[in-house]
Parts: sequence; C-alpha cells; structure tokens
Amino acid sequence: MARKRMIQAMNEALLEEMERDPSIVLFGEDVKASLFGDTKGLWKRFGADRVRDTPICEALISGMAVGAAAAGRRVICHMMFGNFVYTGMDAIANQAAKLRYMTNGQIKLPITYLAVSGGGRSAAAQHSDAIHPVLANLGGVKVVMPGSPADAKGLLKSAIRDDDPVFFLQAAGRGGEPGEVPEDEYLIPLGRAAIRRPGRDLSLVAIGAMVRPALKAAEALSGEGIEVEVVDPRTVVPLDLETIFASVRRTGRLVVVDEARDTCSVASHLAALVAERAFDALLAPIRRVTVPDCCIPYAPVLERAILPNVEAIERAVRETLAWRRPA
Amino acid sequence: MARKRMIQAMNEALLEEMERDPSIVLFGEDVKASLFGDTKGLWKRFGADRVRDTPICEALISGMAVGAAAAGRRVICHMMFGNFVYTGMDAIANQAAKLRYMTNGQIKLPITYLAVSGGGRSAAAQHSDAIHPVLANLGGVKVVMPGSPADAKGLLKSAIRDDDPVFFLQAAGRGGEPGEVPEDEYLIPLGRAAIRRPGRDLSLVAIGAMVRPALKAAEALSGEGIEVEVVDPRTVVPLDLETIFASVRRTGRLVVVDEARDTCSVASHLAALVAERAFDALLAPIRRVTVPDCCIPYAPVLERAILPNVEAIERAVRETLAWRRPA
Amino acid sequence: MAAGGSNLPREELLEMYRRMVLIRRIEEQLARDCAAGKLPGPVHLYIGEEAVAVGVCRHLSERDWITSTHRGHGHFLAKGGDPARMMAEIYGRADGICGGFGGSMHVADFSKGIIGANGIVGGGIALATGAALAAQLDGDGRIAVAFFGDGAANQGVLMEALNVASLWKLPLILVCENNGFSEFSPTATVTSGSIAERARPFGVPFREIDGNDVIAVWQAADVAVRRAREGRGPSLIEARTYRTRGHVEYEVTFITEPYRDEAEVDAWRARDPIDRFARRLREEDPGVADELAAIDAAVEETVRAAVRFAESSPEPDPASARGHMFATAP
Amino acid sequence: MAAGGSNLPREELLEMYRRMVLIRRIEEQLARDCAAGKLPGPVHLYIGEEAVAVGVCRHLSERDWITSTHRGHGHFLAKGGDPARMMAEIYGRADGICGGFGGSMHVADFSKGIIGANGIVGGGIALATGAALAAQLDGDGRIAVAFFGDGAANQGVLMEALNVASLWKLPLILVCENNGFSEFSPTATVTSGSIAERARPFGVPFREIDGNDVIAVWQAADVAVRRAREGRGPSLIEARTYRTRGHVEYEVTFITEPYRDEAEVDAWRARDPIDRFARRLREEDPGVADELAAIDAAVEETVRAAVRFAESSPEPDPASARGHMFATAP
Ligand SMILES: Cc1ncc(C[n+]2csc(CCOP(=O)(O)OP(=O)(O)O)c2C)c(N)n1
Ligand SMILES: Cc1ncc(C[n+]2csc(CCOP(=O)(O)OP(=O)(O)O)c2C)c(N)n1
Ligand SMILES: [Mg+2]
Ligand SMILES: [Mg+2]
Repeated sequence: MARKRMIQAMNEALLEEMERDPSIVLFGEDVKASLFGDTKGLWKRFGADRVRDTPICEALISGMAVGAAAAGRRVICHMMFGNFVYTGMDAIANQAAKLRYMTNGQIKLPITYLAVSGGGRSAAAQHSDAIHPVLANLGGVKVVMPGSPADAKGLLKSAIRDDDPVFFLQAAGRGGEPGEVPEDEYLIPLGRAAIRRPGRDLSLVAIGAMVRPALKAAEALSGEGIEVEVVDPRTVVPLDLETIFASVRRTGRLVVVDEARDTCSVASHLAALVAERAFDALLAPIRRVTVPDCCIPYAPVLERAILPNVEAIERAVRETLAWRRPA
Repeated sequence: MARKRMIQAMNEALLEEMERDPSIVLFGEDVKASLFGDTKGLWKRFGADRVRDTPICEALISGMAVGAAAAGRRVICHMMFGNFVYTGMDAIANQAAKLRYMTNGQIKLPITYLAVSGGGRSAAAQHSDAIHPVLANLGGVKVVMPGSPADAKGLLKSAIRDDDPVFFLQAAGRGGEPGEVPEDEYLIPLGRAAIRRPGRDLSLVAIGAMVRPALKAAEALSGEGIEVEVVDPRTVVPLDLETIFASVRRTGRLVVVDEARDTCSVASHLAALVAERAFDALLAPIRRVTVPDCCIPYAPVLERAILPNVEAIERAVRETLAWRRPA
Repeated sequence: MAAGGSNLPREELLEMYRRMVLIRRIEEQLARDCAAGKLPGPVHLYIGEEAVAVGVCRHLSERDWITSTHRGHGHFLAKGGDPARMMAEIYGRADGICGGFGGSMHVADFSKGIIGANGIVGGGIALATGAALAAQLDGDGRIAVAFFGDGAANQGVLMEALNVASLWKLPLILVCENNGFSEFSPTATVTSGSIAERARPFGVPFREIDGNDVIAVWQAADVAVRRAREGRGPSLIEARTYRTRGHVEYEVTFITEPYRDEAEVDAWRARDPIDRFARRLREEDPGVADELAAIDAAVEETVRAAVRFAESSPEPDPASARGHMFATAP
Repeated sequence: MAAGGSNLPREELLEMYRRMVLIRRIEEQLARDCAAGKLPGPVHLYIGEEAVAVGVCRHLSERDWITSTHRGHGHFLAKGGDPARMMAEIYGRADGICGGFGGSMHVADFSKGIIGANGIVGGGIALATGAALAAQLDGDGRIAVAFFGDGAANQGVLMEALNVASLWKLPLILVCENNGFSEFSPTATVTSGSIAERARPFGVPFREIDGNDVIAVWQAADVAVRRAREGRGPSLIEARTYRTRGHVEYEVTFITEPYRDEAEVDAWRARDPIDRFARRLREEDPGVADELAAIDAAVEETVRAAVRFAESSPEPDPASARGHMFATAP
C-alpha cells in the first residue's frame, strides 16, 4: 500500500493499461497538457499516434470513439467536464449506447469515456452538473463512480478492459483526495458494491464523491450509538442490487446520498428498487439526500446550501431512525 | 365537444396561439411540410418570417431558440424526434435549462420545444427513445406529456404561454388517436394531474401515452371487481404530487406505468417520492411497468415484448394486490 | 471496352452494372412490399442514386470501412452486403443481418466493413472519422468512407470531421450525395453556397461530380482512395444526384401537398444512372447487350431468392428482445 | 486627431482608450485577487485582447446583442456592463450582476444587451444567431454579435450558424478572437487552415485583421455592422490577437510544463494593443498625453470603487440558493 491521490491512481491505471494493450488509443482536448493530471505523461510515453490532442469538437470525438472501437481499437476518450458530455451527447446516446444492440451484437465497443462530474468548486452551472442519471437512463453505457483512489485505479483498469462503452466519472475537484492504493496490480470488477462501514441501524448508500461525507456522518453518528452501514455501489450501471438489498434487509432503513439533481436521480432509482423488492424489510420511509432540481450556483455560500453534506446526511439518518408510523 | 385527432388538437393550439401572440416565431426542420401534421398550414397562415424551415442542425436550432427567447421572442422550436434532442442537447442542457438561473432571473425564456417521443412503430432504436427522464433530470426545463387530444390542446397552449423552456412530448405514432376536444378556448395548467378513473383499490399512475393502456387495464380489471384509480400526471415537470399522494393515501397501493427505460425513469422517481412521503400509507411494494434497460428493437414482435402494454399493467396490478407481507 | 474513355476493364464495368441493377431491383421489391403493407417500419429508397454507392465501393475491399445513412440499402449492397439477409432484416425476421433488431435504418455487416446505415442524419460522419483513425493506426492501407446527404452536410459535425481529418491526415473520404432534398426541403432553401467548397478552408481536396454517371464517380473515388491509402489524407466528393422516389415510402399518406415538380422528377428519370450506363455500354459495344440481359435475369433471381429467404425466416424470439446490450454482462 | 488616418473623432478615440484601459485594470485587479485567494472560482483573463471587444462594441448600442465566452469580462465591460457589479459577481456577492449565481464565466446584463459570458466553448454562437433572428423580426436595425475563440471555431455549430445566417440574411457578426491557443494547444495543432475562410463556402463576407489594432478592429466592425443593420446579412471577422496571461489564472499550479515560449509572449507584449494605441495617439497629437493620464487616473478610481463595492457587498443568502429556476413557478 502507498498513499496516493485519486488522480495519481487514475494516471497509473491509464499508464499500466496502455502499456499492457497496444491497441488502446486515447484522445481528447488537451490530454497532453492534462488539466486534471489523469493523462499526464501519456503523450511522452506512448507518442503522438496513440495519445492525441483533439480540437474542441465534442460531437465529433464522442462519435470517433464509437467508430474507432467498431473498427477494432480499444478507445479512451476524454470528455473533460461532465457538462461537455451534453455537447457530445448525440453519439453517446444514439451511437455508443445503441450500435451493438441494433446490430444484434455484431460488435464490441470497448470505449472508456473519462469526465469529471459534480460541483463543489465554484465552477458554476455549466461546469458542475452530475451527469450520471442522464447516462444511466441511456441503457447502453456503463457508469463508474469511484469513491476512493484505490477504487479509482482498480475500476478504471476494469473499465478500460471492459468491452462496452463505460463512463468513468471522477468527482470534479476531488482528484487530490488521498488514500491507500495497493502496490501490485489489481482490478475491481464493475457491478460489485463495497460495504465501507458495517452497521446495523440503517443502510446509507452513497455514490461516488458522496462516500466521504457519508463515512464522516457515519463516524459522527456512531459517537451517539447510531451504527450506520455505508454502502458504496462503485458503479451505477451495472448496479449491485444484491449487496444493497441484503444491507437493507439487515437494517430495515435506507438513506441514499447522490450528488445529482433529485428528479430521476440514481437515488430515486435505488429507492424505487428497494420500495419494490425489499419493501417488506422497510421499517421507515426511504430518504434521499440529493441536489434540489436547480443549477449549481457560483458563490460558495450558495453552492454549500445546495450540495449534499455531512449535516444533511446526519439529519436524514436521524429523521429516518426517529420515524414512527402515525397512529 | 368535437371528435379530433391528437395531432389536429395540437395544430389548433399552435394556430390559435400564433394568432393570438404575434411575437411567436416557430422553426424547425420541415415544419412547412410537417411530417407529423402538427405544424401543417402554419407557414401559409403566418408567412415565412414567423414559420421557418431550418437546415438539419439541431445543435444550432436548440440554441437559437434560447437566443431568440432571451432577445424577447416567444419561441416554438420543433426538434422532430426525441432522439434528435440528444443532437441538440448542449444548448438544451447547458443553456436553456441554466441561463435564467445563472443570471439570477434576469430573463424569461419562453420556449416550447416540440418532439415526438417513444416507440411502438418499428422505427427502431434511433427513433424511439422516450426522452422525458433525461429532460426531467436537467432541472431547468418543464416536461409536458399529454395523454389525450383534449389535454394535448390545452397543455400545448399553456406550454406556449409559459415563460420557461417547456418540452412538449407527443407520443410518437399516436398523433392519430381520437378524442373529444372542447370547442371553446381552454387552457390546462402545467403541474395539475388528472384522475382519469376513480378507484379504491390501487393507484395506477400512467404517463403520457401510457394513459390509454392503463385505462384499458383498469376497465378489464373492473370486470373482476378490482377498482383501480388511474392518475395522469400530464406534466412530469412540474409534478402534481398532491394529487398523486392523495390517491395513494386513499388506495394504499401504487403501480407506475412509464414508457421509459427503467433506470432513472420518472416511474422510479415517483416511486421514490411515494416511498418517502406516503410510506405510512403503503400496503404493498411499489411496482413499475417500464421499458427494460435496453434499446427499442425494430421487429414488431420484439418491440411488443419490450414496451409496456395492457397485460403487463394488469399483471403488475394483480401482483401488487396479491402481495402479502411475508410471515 | 472502356466506357467513356475510362480504361476500365470490361468485367469491372459489368460488375458495376450488376451492382446498380441489384440495388434497383431489391428496392423496387421493397417499394412493392411497402405498398403491400409487408414492411413493419419506414424505408427510404436509394432509387436513382445507385451510381454513387457503386462507383465508390468498387474501390473498397471488405476490410475498408463505410458508414451510411437512413437511405442505406444501396451502400450495404454496393459494399458486398448480402441481399437476402438485408431483406430479412427489413422484413423484421430472425435471419436478418441484424436479427430483426435494426431494420432498414440500421442494416450493418461489420464482417464486410459495413458499419451500417444510420438513423441520425450526419451520425455516420464521426463514426467514419473514428474508423479512419483506427485504419491509420493499423497502418495497412485501409480507409474509411462516410456517405451522407446534402441535408447531413449542414450538420456541424461535417466541419469538425474535415478539421480533424485534415490535421491528422486521416484516410477518410467524405461522400456527399446531393440529391436535391433534405426530406421535403429543396437543397437551396436549407443549404447556403456550395457543399463541396466547404472542404476548401481545411485544405481538403474536393470535387463536385455528376453522381448519376457511375464512371465519373468511379474516377473521382479512384483519386480520393489512392490519396487516402497513400497516407495523404482526406477528400470530399460531392455527387449531384436525385432520388426519383419519395423521401420515405408512403410519404403521400402524410405529405399532402407536392414539394417538387413532376417535370423535375421526369428530367432526372431521363438521366437515370442505370439506363445511361447501359446505353453507354451498348453504344460502345453492341455485343454487351446479351451480357446485360443475363445480369438482369440473374439479379431478378437474386431478388426472388432474397424474398424467399426473408419470407421463410421466422420472426425473432420475443424472449430475446433485450438483445445484446452489453458484451460483458454484469 | 484621426489615428491611423481613421477619421475617427477625438472623443471616440479617447473613449476606446478608456474602455481598453478599464478592462485591463479591472483584470489586473482580478489577477491580484486570484493570486491572493480572494476569488472563489476560476477566471480567464482577456489581457492583451482588449482591442477586439472595444473596437467592435463601440459600434453597438445597448439594444444590440452580444454573446461572449469563458473569457468574457472584456466583452461585458466594452458593451457597457457595470464594472462594480461585475466585480461583485466574480467575488461571489449578492450585488453581483448575477447575484453571485453566475460568476466570472456567466457575467451577463440583458438590460445592456449582454446575453453573457458562457462556460461552453462555442455556446454563444447559437445564442447570438437566435438573437439575430429576434432582431431581424423586430426589424428596427438591431444586430447581434458573437464573440468566440479560435478553439471555439472548431465546434461544428459555427458552420451551422454560417449556413443559417447566410440563408436568412441574419444581422449577425461572428467575431473570432484568434489568440493562438485553445487552452494549452497551439492553434495550428488543432485548427486546420484558415478560420476566416470558413465563411467563404457560405457566401458570408469575411476578413482577417490585426486584433491588437483597435482602429483596424473598429474599421472592420464598421463595415460588418453597417451590412448587418442594412439587412444585407452576416459577416465573419477573424481578429489575430494573443493572451499574454495564462489560459486561466493560476494554471501554473496544475500545468507543470510550459506550453509556449516566453519569447513569444514578449513579442506579443511588445504589440500590446493599449500601449500601441496610446503611442499612436501621442504621436499624432502630443497634447493628448494629459487626457490619457486623466483617463488612467479615472479608471484607477473606477477599479478601486468596484473593489470597494464588491467587498462591501454581502454574501448571497443561502436560503435563496435554489434561485430563479423558473419564471412561472408551478
Ligand atoms: C439528427 C437528425 N435530424 C433529423 C432527422 C430526420 N431526417 C431524416 S432524413 C432527413 C433528411 C436528410 O437529408 P439528406 O441528408 O439530404 O439525405 P437524403 O434523405 O436526401 O438522402 C431528416 C431531416 C434525422 N433522422 N436525424
Ligand atoms: C464545450 C466545451 N468544451 C471544452 C471546454 C473547456 N475549455 C474551456 S476554454 C477552452 C479553450 C477555448 O479556446 P478558445 O475558443 O480559443 O478561447 P480562448 O480561451 O483562447 O480565449 C476549452 C477547451 C469548454 N469550456 N466547453
Ligand atoms: Mg438529400
Ligand atoms: Mg484561443
């Protein structure tokens, strides 16, 4: 184990995988300079053929990824900010998510789309959307949201080796968060949730960047004798329902934390799944800690008021535990 | 009252509103020829200034709508098929949904985006997506989904007069469905659900094109003494939660029918809302009748196997009613 | 025999003729099938434009890539796709080239380099650019061709592709089939200036050609293909042509006012690419008539066999409807 | 006094000078504020490019529309936006022009025709086209101007806008600020051929000009604005300029390797648009020196006042964070 920052872990994963598989080509805007640091050094190491700076043209590059993958390459396509995925949405929603299905499985589309997603840095509305619910609804793309550097590395390696289009969403502005990362090579499979902290009183499912505040809240609540089980799905497509259902069946209570706008969020979807398939285990209403249905504002004081945080999570947990069926 | 087809009702709404408000400009691809019939005759009536055929360039036209609205026009922008909204997604998600918020409410953006949405006509994956969950998650656009010709007319008129970006989604291929439409002018407000059929045993919330099969299922079930209450939200943003919660509180059971892919669907979101805020009233798990997380296939036999239908609705209702808490 | 002084070998000329006739007859069959209500989904026929697909694809091997459009049967067949399996696909049958999952707008056969028809206007342009990138990395002289319409040329992605393909010298050929219409809008009402010229500011060579002259297409494609194979970068070809049928079969049921003159259609019918080519072949070599007749007859039989194949194919299994979403299932 | 034989009235010249200096000083203040950690979000400074915004916007009234970029302070101020309220916005304060909801990348003032800065590269182009459509329908001679960078010129929406604006003769001016970089990529590595020439195939008049020469900008804009106001349609201007600061303030903290030569930066500093203009004004009329000094002093005071205003403004009320999503609340 070594202490590494999230973005370093991602950089290692990219490096190792490109080393391992010469069919990989990586492109995107300024991947050579590397704004976030994830693609740093790759251009020097692998050359201008395999690592390409593109012009600013998301519609093209998202589609080029599909064409290059259909033609036999393993592709890593950097979309930079989650909001720019909208700019390249056509090829993602209409081509990447559909081409394999429409052609009856004739091809694989091994594409990893990289983007940062979410707010918290006063980057304002056009650089702060959490885009995973939109992607998850497309059906044809997998969506990975790591909650720690170690996961980031193992999941990114799996994403790259996966034969389907995968969105790897790193929490924006949190590339510097440190964590212990194994030294030896390892993979973390897509679709396998992790129980970050066991607990008997309530299941707290926290997605991506929300894992940290969820753990903090769990820690604080533990001081009061409330034992919360923190579940990190790690990938929202596919979703590891077994682990989540099993946790809810143990605790009887569920709070989901998702840095997405509430309407049609992954939090909503998880709540719906549990309200359908673990209903009998439920002792209390399912709460969501999400972003209200508005944009992400610029001023820090406004942004803080909008984004899920430790206090909001604690409050939701407490209220769920305090809930009593009306007489 | 007069019997009219859905598309006729929409055509009347467009005509009446453009007559009433000379600031309205309408544009889109082939709005003069009018593939679906909704914009038929408008070019002749209002001239080439106010009714404009655009080239095929969804990225531009979705953004032009924002610019023209910001500059004082009331805009109707035809996006044709729901899937082409992805092609014009950037301006919808990053501009239309955000410009008012980002500028602290300096402007209104009175835009009505028209599109058909959903499957059922062997138009295959790239012409059959139900796009309302993606739009609903954006936060900044309203989403209208009429379930009948009368609603289509009244809602479209309200959408056009609304001062915010509104997506008006007509169920693809169902423009020919007839219904009684009032003769005199009327508006149906956004955010007001309708109880299409009262019932005491179960609340069946059906969205847009799903209202018809839901009513058929309710009819059939009624023959067996099962009285289902069919609720049509009419608009998914804003959602009339009061009416839905009240229904669930009366019946204790909920099935949601949504022609969307299941993950992060509006069905999921409604289920989540009820599982949070009407939990104590629930006597059974909440079921969703949705599209599995795949594309819409071409062959009719495949498409029928994927889309929600009367039988699937009946089954979900029966199973929900038959549910007993495990001992 | 070297039609139009083209120096093309006889067998090449006859093969071009055969492919054009094959496309024509298959689509005439589809037109009848559609009128008879036998087709579950919409079909956009390529009738009148066959010379473009054939003149270009004759330069391509199965290892080259093409992307196509909603009007994609011609490209599929010209590139060597199987007519019977295409027919079965459009009929929505299990033996369709896409198992009935795709239909007319998505016929594809990757084993033949056919990335496929596309329901998104302009959608194929980015895919072909990506395939050209893969081909360039493979470094074995493969190339990619994007077919797209004049309407699609107004999608910004064309400019994006011209820019990237030029910067990276991608082996990409952009073939614009200018048939005078975007759906029901005449080109001039929605397209400003010259499409071919849009390549100029990017330093991409371009040519505007008579798309109803298969030899002219063959020759323009020859130059562009060589250039691409030799690593000298992309080209754009604008082929002027015309669809003599509607935008989509059965459009008269919903487009109630005519959007073009019958006289215009007739004028283009008089320039029909197959008739013209056959005439030219016969003029240069009257002896060819028998061979053409034999081709015609063989094609008729291919069409009948395709229909039989499609009709005898079962419907897909509804239990398989979730299809092949993912290669790696969770 | 008529700098460069421009026949511009003296007060116009001095006003251009004043606006350029205002932009410069405000942004120098922002650079210091950023270094001091006073700004919550990122800022992209326009320093070195002031002549473009000023030379164009001097032709515009408050009723004309502009759209801008992530590098938008210059456009905001050139079009008459209030420096104090812009400053408060970038500080994230309640009295900011957008109440602290937008920040640097979204400064906008619709009452002054400023549709606003934009965090989406190329995003303003479609908005300006729409505003031009509205202006055309209004029929009162209003026009719309889209400012965008050389990087943004590679977004396909530019071609789409050229096409529609040309077809409809929209009163639109597309002003490309070619500052040599898309973030950290030199223009030549991501931009093929000439940006200005991209207008040619659409029949849209275009000019490439020295964007560091405010008179040259003014003159080119004069022609384009007249054309637009008279209903003769769109134009494209490519102004060659340079950003002498980084792409974004504080980029050195994450871009660890230099992406351009200091010599190149110095060469462009020597062509600084404000220094050059001031020199020219003084050369042509040595008596102007005092006036320039007075303007400098007044601007300094404006900047200080803006900072005071911004600093004394309260933070926004967290209870208001949901903001003005909808005009018609449910
Ligand atoms: C992104 C997108 N926008 C709109 C459509 C609807 N549409 C289908 S075909 C067509 C016209 C295409 O014109 P062109 O590219 O010239 O091809 P043609 O039909 O003439 O062969 C349109 C607008 C579509 N399929 N995709
Ligand atoms: C759609 C989109 N893609 C990428 C970015 C990230 N980005 C911000 S500025 C920039 C470079 C813009 O270059 P240019 O248009 O030349 O403007 P300049 O910064 O040089 O003024 C990029 C790529 C973005 N903001 N929006
Ligand atoms: Mg066409
Ligand atoms: Mg630049």
